[in-house]
Amino acid sequence: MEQFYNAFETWGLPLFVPQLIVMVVVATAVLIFVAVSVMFMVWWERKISAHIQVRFGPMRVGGWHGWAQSIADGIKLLIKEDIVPEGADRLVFALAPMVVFAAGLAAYVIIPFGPGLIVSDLNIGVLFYISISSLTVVGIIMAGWSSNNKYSVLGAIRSAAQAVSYEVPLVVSILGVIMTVGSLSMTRIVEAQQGVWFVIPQLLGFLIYLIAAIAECNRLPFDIPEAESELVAGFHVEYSGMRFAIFFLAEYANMFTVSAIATALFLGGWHGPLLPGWLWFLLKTYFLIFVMMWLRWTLARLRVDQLMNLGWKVLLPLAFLNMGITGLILVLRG
Amino acid sequence: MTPDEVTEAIKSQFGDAVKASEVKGDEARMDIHREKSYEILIALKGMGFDYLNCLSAVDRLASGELEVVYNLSSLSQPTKVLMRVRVPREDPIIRSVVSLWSTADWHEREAFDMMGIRFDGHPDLRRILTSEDWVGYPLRKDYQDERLVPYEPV
Amino acid sequence: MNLQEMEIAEQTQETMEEMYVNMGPQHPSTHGVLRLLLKLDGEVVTEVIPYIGYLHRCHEKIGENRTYTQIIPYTDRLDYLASMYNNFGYVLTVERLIGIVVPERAEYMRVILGELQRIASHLIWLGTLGLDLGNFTIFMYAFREREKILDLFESVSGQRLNYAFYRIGGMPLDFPDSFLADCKAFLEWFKPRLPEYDALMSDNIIFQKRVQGLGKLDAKTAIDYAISGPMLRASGIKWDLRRNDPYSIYDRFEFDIPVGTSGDVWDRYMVRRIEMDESVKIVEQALQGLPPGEIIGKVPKKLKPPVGDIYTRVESPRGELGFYLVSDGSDKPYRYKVRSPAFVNLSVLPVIGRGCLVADIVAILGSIDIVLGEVDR
Amino acid sequence: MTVTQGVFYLMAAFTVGASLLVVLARNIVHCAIALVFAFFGVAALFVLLDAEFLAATQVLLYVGGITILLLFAIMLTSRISARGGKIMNEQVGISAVVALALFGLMAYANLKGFPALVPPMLAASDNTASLGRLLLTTYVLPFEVVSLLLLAAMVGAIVLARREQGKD
Repeated sequence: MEQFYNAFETWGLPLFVPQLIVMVVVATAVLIFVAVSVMFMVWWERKISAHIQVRFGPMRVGGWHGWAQSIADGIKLLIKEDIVPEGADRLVFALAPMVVFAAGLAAYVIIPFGPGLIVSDLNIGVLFYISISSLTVVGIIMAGWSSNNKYSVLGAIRSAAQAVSYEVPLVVSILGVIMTVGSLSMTRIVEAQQGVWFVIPQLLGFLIYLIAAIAECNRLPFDIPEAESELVAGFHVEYSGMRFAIFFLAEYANMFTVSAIATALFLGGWHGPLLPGWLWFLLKTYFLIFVMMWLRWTLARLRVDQLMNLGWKVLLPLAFLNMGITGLILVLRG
Repeated sequence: MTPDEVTEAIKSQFGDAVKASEVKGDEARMDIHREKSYEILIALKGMGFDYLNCLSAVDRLASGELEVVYNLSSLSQPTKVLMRVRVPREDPIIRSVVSLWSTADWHEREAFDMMGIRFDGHPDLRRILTSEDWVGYPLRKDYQDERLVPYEPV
Repeated sequence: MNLQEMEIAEQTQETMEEMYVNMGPQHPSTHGVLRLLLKLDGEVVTEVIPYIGYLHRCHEKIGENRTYTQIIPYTDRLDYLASMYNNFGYVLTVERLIGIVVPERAEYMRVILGELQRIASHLIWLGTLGLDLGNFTIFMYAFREREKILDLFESVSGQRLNYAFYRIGGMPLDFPDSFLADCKAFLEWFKPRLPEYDALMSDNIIFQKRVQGLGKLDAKTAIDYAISGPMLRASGIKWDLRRNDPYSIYDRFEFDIPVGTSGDVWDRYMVRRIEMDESVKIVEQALQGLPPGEIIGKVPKKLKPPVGDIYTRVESPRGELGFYLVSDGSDKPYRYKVRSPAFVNLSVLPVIGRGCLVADIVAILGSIDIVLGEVDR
Repeated sequence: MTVTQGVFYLMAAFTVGASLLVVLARNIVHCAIALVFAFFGVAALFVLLDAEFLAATQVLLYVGGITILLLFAIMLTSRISARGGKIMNEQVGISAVVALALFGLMAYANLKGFPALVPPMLAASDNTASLGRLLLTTYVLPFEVVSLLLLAAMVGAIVLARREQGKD
């Protein structure tokens, strides 16, 4: 890396040129990873749901078990007509998917795929993820409001309420880990799990995190902002084509993010025998994603009030309990 | 109560309001004058006929009348009642029975929609199956619509 | 309230506390083209106004212009998820009007097909209730089983949805040779599937919490609204026309009538769920007792019932399916009226749907189990 | 000009632009959305000052909490959000004077207090920890007072909401 920078200096170019090049390359790499990973996840979700439901799912496109189905769907979405509903707020309507996707993408900055394989090891790592994930809701509200549709407004309101309610237990549930490590840096947290994964001492925190994270991703059983049987499709009911594809991409990108964060915080990140670190990390992450898909195709949807009750009356007290016990143990140990 | 007892009770109470009566199996069948129909239905409900199975309207074009048919039964006895009331076509008004059986609400709306019988005292007498701006009463025998083409065998 | 009035109401309202939402006629969970006008206070539904008739096909008017036999295929289109039972109710009405005796074998065939149809219909209801509550998997499971029943029907009648298979006086065709074995194999295969539904639905705490205590309908209101079928039984009234006003040969079979206690969505779910078990029992007994012999009775060449009228009711999967026929002595009915259970059951929705949340309206509607073909006729 | 300076001017312009939009946009929802971007710009400025913790907190609380609640409230009153309101009224002169006076005061204080550019006081690597330590030692009293204030506000909100419910 140093040599790379030096090379530019010898050519007489200012420093920000190589810096910019590095940034663009890294961002492109992340973007490609996200796109490929999402395509894989969509195909996987379709196959998993199909096999849960005693059917096959996509079998034709691409030959082997319809592996190219997602690519075909993506191309189809790209070339569809761009429809903006009448009476919609055009600017906000166009901006909303970008906000949602940007928020989803930004979180990839702090995912530690392996030792040193991290875009930027911020020293506020976890906090960065938490704060950036709250941006998604702004995008959802923008989408819901600008569509000029009552179902989407209802979906946006539900989404706002849900996000505010579940952000709190989510943050408190990972405090136990942060207190144990004494750092917010993702790399430091993973390194601290050399011996015992935090899922063992922090089992309660892990479960709370998982539930709250599924709610953050708006997935069943917490998908009430887009509940198709009540609100048709909630906040993105008026979106189609490319804009819808971006929402879709963001949803799956978020799924990957929360699973990756859970892997790093609780499941020992890249630690594991035999296989290389990055592979272990991806294996654990995709296992968590599989769990989320499994839940989605097995459970029914919660109701709004039940969702709120679960968040505030069950998860939050438990998360505080977890934090208190962790603190007590840390103090007693000295 | 057997069907005969029901018929007897109604006859003794309302006398000549019952135009004709007949017993068929466990069903008491009565033809009733319009004026007394509501009182008779109250009396029948008092006898335990708490379940209004069906309310139908029939167009008796030949005699220039419309007929409202009540099918009553009870969840505690096998006896059933079939009661017919006729109203003249030019003045098709009859007392609504929504206050006795709530289920009559939609049945009466349907009868109004299809046959044009006006139910006096119905809380919300609107068309139910056809659209609000429909003209005419489709199930009447003399209903004409330019969209109705007579069927001609080939 | 029409659209213009809605616009006016909307402009005068100050806050979102009074929002009107049109649910349907194009909506994923109104089970067809039902339109519900919801008055919302935030998420709470303060008023439900159903608008029906989008699927009105002049069923009764057509009936008046067809001969008695010609009406049979039209009855298929009433409750298209339980066509066999519509046929059953209609031919029974005409037979009683004329006084035709149906051979024993035909009666057994009718009961077997009717009860299989009840299972198929309840399976669709189970699947769509799951969909309404966000559980997609149960839908696929239910359809898998229903396909097998449709295969059986296809082997008998050649059709998979609109069978038009019952005839006035009996049945047109005997069972094919393989039917008895196939049907027994299906029942053996189906019985272990019912616990699978329990695992997905009944035993799932989210499902329980969603539906328990929801959309309560007490017995008094149920009778007042003439609710029938599983909905009435869920309200705690042990009333089943197969037992209380027996038609055909239902008095020969042993089966239980499940009843609920509070009349909420959970009770309606459990009643229908157990009814599937009971239908299996009836089919098994009927297969056991299926006698040989004729399948169609003595029917006059030209069907001209005597002048008169008759109201006949049967216990269709959705409740009391009644036919009111008025004959003027000709070969066509003078008046042909269908008392459809879904139509009557739906009329109670404004009462039980008031005060619940938007998500609950969907669940309550699902628990009523409407078929718009029958509601709108 | 270094990259940092370039980014600074970019983000400063972004923040000021978004803030102007907050004041000048006719549609109140647009105002609220512009506010999100203004807060975001401020967070970016915090990052440039090596105060990542503050930046993250800024986004978490102001963007993730406060503006979402604002948007929530606006959407619940659909009548307001449906049409653009008037943005100027007869008090525009007075408020301009007040705003200018405030701006002058703050500019004066800033120029007086920081005559030259100073390096960050804390080492960048552990400013989160130091912040926490300071909050629980030196500034524990103001910290607790603020939390008490928030608690009071919360209780007040609950009381208001309760009364509303009792009316029905």
